[in-house]
Amino acid sequence: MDSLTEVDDTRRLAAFRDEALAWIEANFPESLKTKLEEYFQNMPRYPDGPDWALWKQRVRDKGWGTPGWPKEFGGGGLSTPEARIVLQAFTDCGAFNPMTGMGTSMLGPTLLEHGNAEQKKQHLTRVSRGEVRWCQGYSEPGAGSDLAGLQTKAEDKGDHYLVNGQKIWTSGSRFADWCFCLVRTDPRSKHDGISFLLIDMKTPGVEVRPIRTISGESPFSEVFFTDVKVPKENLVGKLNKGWTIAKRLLQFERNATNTNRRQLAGDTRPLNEIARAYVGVDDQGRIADPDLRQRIVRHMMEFRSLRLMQQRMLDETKAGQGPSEFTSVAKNARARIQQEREELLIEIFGQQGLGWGAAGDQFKQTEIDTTRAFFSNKAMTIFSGTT
Amino acid sequence: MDSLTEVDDTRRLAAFRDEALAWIEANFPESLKTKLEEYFQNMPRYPDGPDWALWKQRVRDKGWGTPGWPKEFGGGGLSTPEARIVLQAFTDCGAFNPMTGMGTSMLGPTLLEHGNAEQKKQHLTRVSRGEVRWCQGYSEPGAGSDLAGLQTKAEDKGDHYLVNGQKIWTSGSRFADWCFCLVRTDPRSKHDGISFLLIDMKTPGVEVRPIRTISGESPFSEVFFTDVKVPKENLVGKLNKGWTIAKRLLQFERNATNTNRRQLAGDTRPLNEIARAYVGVDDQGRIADPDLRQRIVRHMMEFRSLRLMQQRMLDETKAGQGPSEFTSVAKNARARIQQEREELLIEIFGQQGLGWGAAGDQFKQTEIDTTRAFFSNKAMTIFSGTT
Amino acid sequence: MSLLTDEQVMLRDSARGWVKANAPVGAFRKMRDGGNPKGFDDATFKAIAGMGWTGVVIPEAHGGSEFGYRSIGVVLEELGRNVVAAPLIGSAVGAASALALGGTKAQKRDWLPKIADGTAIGALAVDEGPRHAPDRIALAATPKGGGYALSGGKTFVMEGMAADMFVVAARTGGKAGDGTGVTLFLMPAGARGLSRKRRELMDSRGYADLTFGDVEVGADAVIGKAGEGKALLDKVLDRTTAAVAAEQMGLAQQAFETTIDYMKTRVQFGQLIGSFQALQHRAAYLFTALQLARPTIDAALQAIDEDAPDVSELVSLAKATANDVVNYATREMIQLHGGIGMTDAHDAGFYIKRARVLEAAFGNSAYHRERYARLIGA
Amino acid sequence: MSLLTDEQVMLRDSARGWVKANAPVGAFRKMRDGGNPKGFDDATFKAIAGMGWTGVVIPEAHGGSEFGYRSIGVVLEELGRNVVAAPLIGSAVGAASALALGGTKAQKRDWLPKIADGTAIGALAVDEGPRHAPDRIALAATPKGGGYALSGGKTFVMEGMAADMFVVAARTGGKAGDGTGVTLFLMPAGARGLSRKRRELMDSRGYADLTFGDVEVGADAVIGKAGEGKALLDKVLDRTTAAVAAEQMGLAQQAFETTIDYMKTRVQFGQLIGSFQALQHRAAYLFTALQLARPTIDAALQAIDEDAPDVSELVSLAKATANDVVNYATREMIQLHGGIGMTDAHDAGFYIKRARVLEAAFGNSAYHRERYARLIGA
Repeated sequence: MDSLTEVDDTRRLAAFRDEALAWIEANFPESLKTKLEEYFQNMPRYPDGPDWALWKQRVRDKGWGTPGWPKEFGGGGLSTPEARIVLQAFTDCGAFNPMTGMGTSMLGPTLLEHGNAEQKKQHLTRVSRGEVRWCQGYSEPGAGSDLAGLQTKAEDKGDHYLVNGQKIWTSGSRFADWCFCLVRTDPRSKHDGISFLLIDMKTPGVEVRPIRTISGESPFSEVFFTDVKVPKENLVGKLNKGWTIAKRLLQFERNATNTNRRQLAGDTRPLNEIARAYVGVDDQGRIADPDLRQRIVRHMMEFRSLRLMQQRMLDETKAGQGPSEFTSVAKNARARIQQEREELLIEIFGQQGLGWGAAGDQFKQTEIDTTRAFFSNKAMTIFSGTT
Repeated sequence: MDSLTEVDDTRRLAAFRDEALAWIEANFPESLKTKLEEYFQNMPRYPDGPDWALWKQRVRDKGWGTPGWPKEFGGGGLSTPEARIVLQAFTDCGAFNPMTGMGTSMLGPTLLEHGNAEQKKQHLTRVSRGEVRWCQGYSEPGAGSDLAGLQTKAEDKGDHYLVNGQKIWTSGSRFADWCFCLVRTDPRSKHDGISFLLIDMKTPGVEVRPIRTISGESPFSEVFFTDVKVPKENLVGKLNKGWTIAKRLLQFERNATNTNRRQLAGDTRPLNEIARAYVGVDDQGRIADPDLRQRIVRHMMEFRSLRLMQQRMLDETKAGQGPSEFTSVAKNARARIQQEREELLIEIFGQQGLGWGAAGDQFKQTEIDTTRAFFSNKAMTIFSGTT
Repeated sequence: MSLLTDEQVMLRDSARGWVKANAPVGAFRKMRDGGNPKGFDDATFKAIAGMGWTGVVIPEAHGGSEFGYRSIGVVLEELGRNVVAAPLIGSAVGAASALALGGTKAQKRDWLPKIADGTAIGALAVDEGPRHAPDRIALAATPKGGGYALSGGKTFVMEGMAADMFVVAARTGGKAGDGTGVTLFLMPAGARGLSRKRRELMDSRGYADLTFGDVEVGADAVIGKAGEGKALLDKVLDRTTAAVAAEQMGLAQQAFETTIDYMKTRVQFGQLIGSFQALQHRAAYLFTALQLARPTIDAALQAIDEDAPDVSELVSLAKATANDVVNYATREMIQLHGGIGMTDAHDAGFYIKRARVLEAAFGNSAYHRERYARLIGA
Repeated sequence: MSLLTDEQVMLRDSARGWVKANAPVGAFRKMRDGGNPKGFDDATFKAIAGMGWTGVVIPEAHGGSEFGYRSIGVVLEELGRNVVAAPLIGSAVGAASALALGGTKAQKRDWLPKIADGTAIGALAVDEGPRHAPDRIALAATPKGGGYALSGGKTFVMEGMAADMFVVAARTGGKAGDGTGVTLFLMPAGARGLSRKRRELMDSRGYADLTFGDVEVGADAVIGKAGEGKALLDKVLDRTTAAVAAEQMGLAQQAFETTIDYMKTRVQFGQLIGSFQALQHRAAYLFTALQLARPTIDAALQAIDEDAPDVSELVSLAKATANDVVNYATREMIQLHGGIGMTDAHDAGFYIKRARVLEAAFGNSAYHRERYARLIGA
């Protein structure tokens, strides 16, 4: 690309960004601006109410829930840089994309690459319109992140596959309509005997049992398949070649985790501000607990480094430079720094950070939320495979 | 052992300890009490002067430089617990054992176990009397702590071995009279082809080249052997079975490093005291630099934990309990905590801790000593094999 | 001497045996699922009292065994290993120490034998906010009719829901922050004007906030001397804090051992996960931290028994170290167990939750590092 | 924008190429072994000046290229990678910034072109003790005959042995600790009554202690306004500190790369040591630290060029981060090289020694963390 074209492109994208921001500003209902918490807390369900529905419908009509998908499947038909601008613009405006979930972030991109015409037609539009919720059936008990040991089997019964087995850590499966699943179709080989199957959760023989975690919530479930009949047309890609699709999908997942996951829950103010409120200040105006203060400052400095690093990654992407060395470390660093924030927050709260049960006159909502987030985010480094 | 015998033993050892302390108090020259630094700085050489000589002679006559060795070889003929009491008593009285070095800590115990009568007679007494200095020829360039790759070879020439090769990291070899060496006597096998050989450093063909380290000092040398003729009677143990002896000797070395090595050099006062002097205090009497203060406190607390752990190990030994789980972690923990102390000390000194060259009106002796010790102790974790 | 006496070794072994047979972690789970607001099971506590563990620091003259603090530490560590819920720290150490160290003859006679045999439960009411701050006591005790009337509140009182009596730190003079003017009171839980409300914390034990609405007590309710209670309070807190550290050590040790056992049996990518070098290193770091922590806790308890001059330093060292190691060990327990450790069905959650509560109780690490710093002059 | 401009990329590539060809670490070793008290080699510096790197932050009107601070950072990082010794930080950044930001027309005219073409060397004389403490300036400048007379001392002045002129922070009013009363002076090294003595530091560069014995200067020696020099000084120090951070980043990056290269070729126990999982993890941690550090340094330099409101925060962030990462990287360099890294014959010693000196220069991490804390209100 010569430099003139580049300048042109940059100008065009900048103009598009202004356009996107303006559209969101104009269409995001005023009443939702203070209710983002409700949205993120409810995910993958969507809150009820006229303004909630209005926002979803406007985004649906614009195709901006899946801005990079072709228009024929309800997408926005935008280029990759444009689509990224739209998604970022939601955040920049203090709004959100109402069409999130594994359908848009993972299944969609996978079907666009590997699905046949019929599958695309059947599933993509419903996803882009936010009409169907998907979950992922990868992990199994005892296999952890090691997919080669996959045991859920799908036997060829002529017109259908007969699926038997168990999945675990499927998030959102309690509310999911469909599940994309890895199943073993050839027990003789390891990676080559795996296929990628779409399963309707309402099929007889599918049972979902929520897993309660140490945070007291149940974001995950176990899913049991007992003699579940799955039509053969629900196989995506070639038989026994599901591993390739799975690997590709894991890439989408990584991207999705980077952009969609909401990691700040509970008290989201800067730590120094919270500490000044909870711990008080000394006669020089410093956070009164000198030991805690030093650790807060260190954390805040590292957090700022992280933000600068993320800005760098964004600038590189905008400049059309491939993913740099930063990408490989960003995710782990972020998970660690985020966990440090939560540890500090709990410490700043003192015993107010140890409450259980419902908020009330003893514990504020932000305190209880922080404590729960503290425990549920302990899972972050586990499920992103950092052991 | 029944409990009465145990009580008896404990009483007897307590009495012996009093006796040892009394003897040292009575015999350690007054003038040396403030000169320990000189002794430790000069090691493996021994300082000159009448009181220095007197102390060495008294300990020699008592046999307490090697208190656990048989009297026939100039030792004290004491039991293992008694010998340990004597060595501890030197420290407790603010004195030192003038007969330190690899001869007493490593070669002696090895010869007592594996040497023949002639070798014991020839070498042990001279070591126990402090008349000869030994060095160790184990490491070779490129082999690191991996002895299987040993290349220095000793060829059987009938009445002697012909030694050719190179050793590295031999400490004290510049001043050593003799070297105990691992040499390859069978190139076909790895561990089985190694023998344990005693080499007179004055033999033609032995060349010592000091290695200058980043501290500016030369505590180690390279030793080159070029057609060095070593009498066959200098082989310790069986031919090609030197590996067994080497392993045993490494155990002695570990014990020796635990008890003999002097790790505090430079400013040895408690860190809080030094920091109050260098950094000043705030209006509440706290070390003025709050960030540094927190780290000093953390370090001092961990240092105290370490001391308590070491006390526990000692109590276990006294109680006749075998080496506990503590032993395995004590050495690494100590090396780490010691290095942290030095890091903090350098920081407390500020730019006064960065001086090079000789002490004078710009840099105090304790500052320069601290800086040098800082660099030379960086080697501790390396040479104790922690990578 | 840093080693256990024969008597203490026997005590440890019998505690270990009893817990294994009668109070494994499953017993705690059952109690929690039952939602008992007291936070412990009466039968379990009765059995514990029956073995005399409630009387370990109480003088023989008052029905205890007078074995001392190192000994109660041995018991608490074993209970901590299995997250056994019982009001030992608040009652058999906290309240018992206050009375044994500063109580009048009548106070001792009335309460110590009952605490020793478990028929009464005592609790310490010190803090008035979400952080341990014994220097900031404000609860007002004003003279009234030859005695005092107390007005104000106390928060997060450990075993506060089950307590039959409280040792209450109040202010008979001066203001929050002053060294003098603190007085300790012995107050029956049923005193008129005293109310309590449960504070539900993550460890499912029994904590209470107390409200004092002009609660009247006689002069004979004073423990020690009126207005000079700070030194006594410090001694009581040192003893209680060291006891907490002992339980923490048990939690940490078991968190480590459970994790190691798991690593030895769990297979991933065709290998035992314990065979991954990086995980071995993580285990080794934790092991080192545990080995460095244990002697600090033992030394603090031993120093209390020997009435050594550096008790306070050693207690702050022990608590800060125990806080950090149990925090570390329970986080590693969760992490190294992978997904299973995140489920409520696994025990790891009990360990990390109890660890977090004890970490804040009687001073977090920042508090004790600062206290240590001031004690040594840093 | 966090990325380099095309111009800066070219500057980086040319600096990298020149250093590789003309000033590898061996050149520094030779200079050190020669014992040059100035701490750099004249020919090397002449070549550097010839490439215009001495004029990067100096306005075009005064003989510089005015490329800015991000650009000088690019150069300093490349020089740092090979421990190239040249008086750029003290002269081409420190003194040059002071004059460019606050100098009179005459001061600029007299000195900036010479600093830009390397025919003169300037230095900042700020600290008076072993710690960076610009708030504690005490050196007295008392009015005398229409000008001032300076009496007192300055310590550890970077490039102080080679300097032809000093930018001296002195006190024309108030006392150490006061915000007002600080004045910056331009003082030729040959001024009567000014003497210097070498401070030999571990990095073998040229530092000096200065003694002012009633040194007289005219009113025209004042840089900026008399008594109001603190704000100017802070700006000058921010710029100089950010430049130090850039050199530190180069040291750290090269320490890492050299170590990785070594691990890839070194065999122990029959395996490449780089294949040990635990060592891979150590390398990965260091890599992460480097990736987190780099953007802070770039952001600080960029903020200076853009005159952003948060320059001081970003500079303190950058320096604290650079201090920590270069400390970490050079310690790992020594450790992971095993014995060879401990020898003077290996380059690792040069990296750790330069790192330690720069760590203390213009504020160690404790200083900058405290400064950051106060700036954000913590």
